Parts: sequence; C-alpha cells; structure tokens
Amino acid sequence: MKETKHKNIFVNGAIPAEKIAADIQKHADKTGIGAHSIFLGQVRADEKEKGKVVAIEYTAYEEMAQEKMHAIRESLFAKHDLSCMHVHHSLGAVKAGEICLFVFVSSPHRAAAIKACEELVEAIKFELPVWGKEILDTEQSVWKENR
Amino acid sequence: MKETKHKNIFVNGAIPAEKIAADIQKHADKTGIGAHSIFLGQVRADEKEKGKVVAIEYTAYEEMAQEKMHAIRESLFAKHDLSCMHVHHSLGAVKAGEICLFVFVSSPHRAAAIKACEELVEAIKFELPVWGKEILDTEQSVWKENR
Amino acid sequence: MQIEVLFFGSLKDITGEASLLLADAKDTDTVQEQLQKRYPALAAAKYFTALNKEMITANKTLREGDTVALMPPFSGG
Amino acid sequence: MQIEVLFFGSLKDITGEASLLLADAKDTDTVQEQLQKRYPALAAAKYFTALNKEMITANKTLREGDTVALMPPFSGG
Repeated sequence: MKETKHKNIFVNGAIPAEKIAADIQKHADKTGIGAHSIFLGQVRADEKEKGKVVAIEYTAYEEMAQEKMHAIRESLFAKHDLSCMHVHHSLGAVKAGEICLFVFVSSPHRAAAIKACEELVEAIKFELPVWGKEILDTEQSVWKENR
Repeated sequence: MKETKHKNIFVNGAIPAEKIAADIQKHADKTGIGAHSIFLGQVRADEKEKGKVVAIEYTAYEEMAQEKMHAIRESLFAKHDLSCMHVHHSLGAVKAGEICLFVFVSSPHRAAAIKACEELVEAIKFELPVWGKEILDTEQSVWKENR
Repeated sequence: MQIEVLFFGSLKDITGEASLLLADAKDTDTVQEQLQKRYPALAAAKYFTALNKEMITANKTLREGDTVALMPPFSGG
Repeated sequence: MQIEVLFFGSLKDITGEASLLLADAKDTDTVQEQLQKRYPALAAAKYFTALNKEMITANKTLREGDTVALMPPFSGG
C-alpha cells in the first residue's frame, strides 16, 4: 500500500469569498496564465416534501477522496495544457447561500481551462466519496443524490 | 433608433480580486442558485518577436458593445435556465498578471451555468467590438487578434 | 484475521456506527453476508464497495488489515 | 447630408484620427471608396463595417446622421 501525501482538498464549513479572492490574487505572478475557469457550488434552499433546506452537512471518506482526487488531477494534467488546478470541498455544515465547492483551473488559453474545469466538476460529483445530508427547517433531513 | 440603457460592462483598468469576491458575496442571499461558473481573463507576458508583453491596452466601440452584450445576454437567458449573468471588461491598460475580463454566470444547477459561461466567453471574444494592443517592454506594440 | 469495515452516508444511519471489525471474513462477499445478517436493512440499500480505497465490483479475497468500505451513491459538490 | 465615420483599433493607426465627417456619401460603398482614396493603406487592411452599431455585409444607403464604423477583427477578453 503506497502512502502518498496529497494536498488536502477538504476544509471545515463554508468557503469564504475572501479565500477565493486570495487564491486569484496568488496567480498574478504566474504570467504564463491567460485564463482561469472557476466553478463554485452554492447550497440551495430547496423546498423538499418534509421542509426547506437550511444547510447541507458533508461527510467524506477522506483518505479515499484524496487519492481519487490525485488520480483525477493527474489525468486532467495529462489531457489538457494546464498551468494549475485547485479544489476545495467543505466538510461539516454549510448553510444555504454559502459556498461548499471551489474548483479553480488555470491555463495559458481559455479552451483548456474551461474544458478541464467542466470535466473536473463532473469527476468531483461522481467519483469522490463525499456525501451531503440536507438539513431541513423542520429538523428532519434528507440524503442528497447527485444527478 | 432605440435608446436603451444597458448595464455598463466596461471598467477602467484591471479588475481587482476584491471586486470578484464582493460579487460572489452578493449572491449569498439568492438561495435558488446552486452553481456559479466564472471565467477570468488574465494578461499573459508573452514573448513576441519585438519584445515581451508588459500590458494590454484595451479600447472599444462602447455603445455598440453594450448593445451587442445586451443581445448576447437575452439569447443566453432564453436558451439556458440561468439565475444571473455579469460581465466586466477592462478598458485602458491592464498589466501582465492582472485580470482584464470577469464573466460570472449563475444557475440553479451546474450544467446551465457551465455551458452558458462557455458560450458567453466565446461571444465576448468574437462578437464584442473590443481591441487589445499588446504593449512590449521595448516600447513597441502589437495589435492582438483573437483565435 | 481482522478486517475493518467502514460505513458512510445513509449507511451509517442503518448501522448506527461508522466502523466495525470483522474476524472471520475470507472475502468481500462474506463481509456483505455477515453485515446483512447483522443489519437486515442493508439488503435494500444501494451502495458501492471499496477495498483499501479502491472501488471493486467483483468478490475479492481479504488479508489481515484490509479495509472494506460501504458507500452509498456520492453526493458531494 | 453628413455621415460620421469611426475608426477603431489598428485602423486608427492608419487614419491617425478616431472619427471624421463625410458630406457626399450616398451609401456605404461610397464611404469605403472615399476613405481608401484618402488613406491608401486602408485597402490592405482587414476590417468589418457597422452601420448605426449593426454589422453589415452588403452595401447600404445612408441617411443624414448615420454612423459608419470601420472595425478590425475583435480582440477583447
């Protein structure tokens, strides 16, 4: 069994807008970059049968998610001409209106950044062992399912 | 001739990361939004025959660009299930490493935001009367051409 | 031989615990049988199985220290 | 009859001015002919034409107060 150290994609709670600004700012000295493609997941206050969503509580199989993320990253770097790629996913409770996913892909030209970002978001949704439980205003809860 | 007031997409100089953070933050009370797709154009310090790019100086046919942007926006809203769409483009000088284009598309679900953002970026590049002149470290300049 | 079993998402609601140790499971099919005996509601649940953090679709022989994870459909992002 | 003509991007480098007024141009083809006489380098330039902020591809009759814009390929973003 290999023991690889991967960059931790998980953060506790919501991702603040200031974190996103700081990450963008950090790329100002990478002057080979011409395009950033960013995806943000925001928690919706959906009306469910049993009540209205007030938050999503995320849990993950963290070790497996990190390894999987590493493999996804390698495959996207092999496929597209990318400068860098950053993923941050919330764990724990994220309230409606808050950001739970921050995906940030940069490349010299726009096509690679846009395509890789789209593929990365799909991979995160369908390949990462992460689960969201919707907490309702009735104090009940529903497990989310991606589509 | 119709005289429509459109939201001004042009800003003077570079787009600061704080502006991006502030715009993201403003959407926290729109709890029907589940996905934000953001595209940022950053000025590359390309090596040209006549020197290295230190900045791009943007000019535009502003009135025509605003009308065209309005038409692009209407057509994307008609085609995709979108919550909102914001475009900011620099005029004047933007230094290498700085942001010259900020495109922000939000929707309930990711597919619409991602697709519309991609289409919007293409439309901006090929349909908006905007011109970039690359300023080189040799004090010469080259007119950009999109591809 | 000891195998660790992990439960995630809605499966943790069924088992009431995040993990347990199994002593006599020679392969992953045996793990499933033992678990369904202990938690009958598991039989109706939809889930994937990972062995040592790799998804598996067929029965696999187990070794001391292996970790088997039962995971409902993912819903991150 | 007065028509305003606007020049953008690299075309402004050729004409040395952002706009001018033409007095005797009945249509957009005439505008082009007059401009190419005044600025011979325009003949070799690649550009699109807009009439009152709408792109045109064929010759159009002009009216008092119309604005014709000569625009090289766009390079925004």
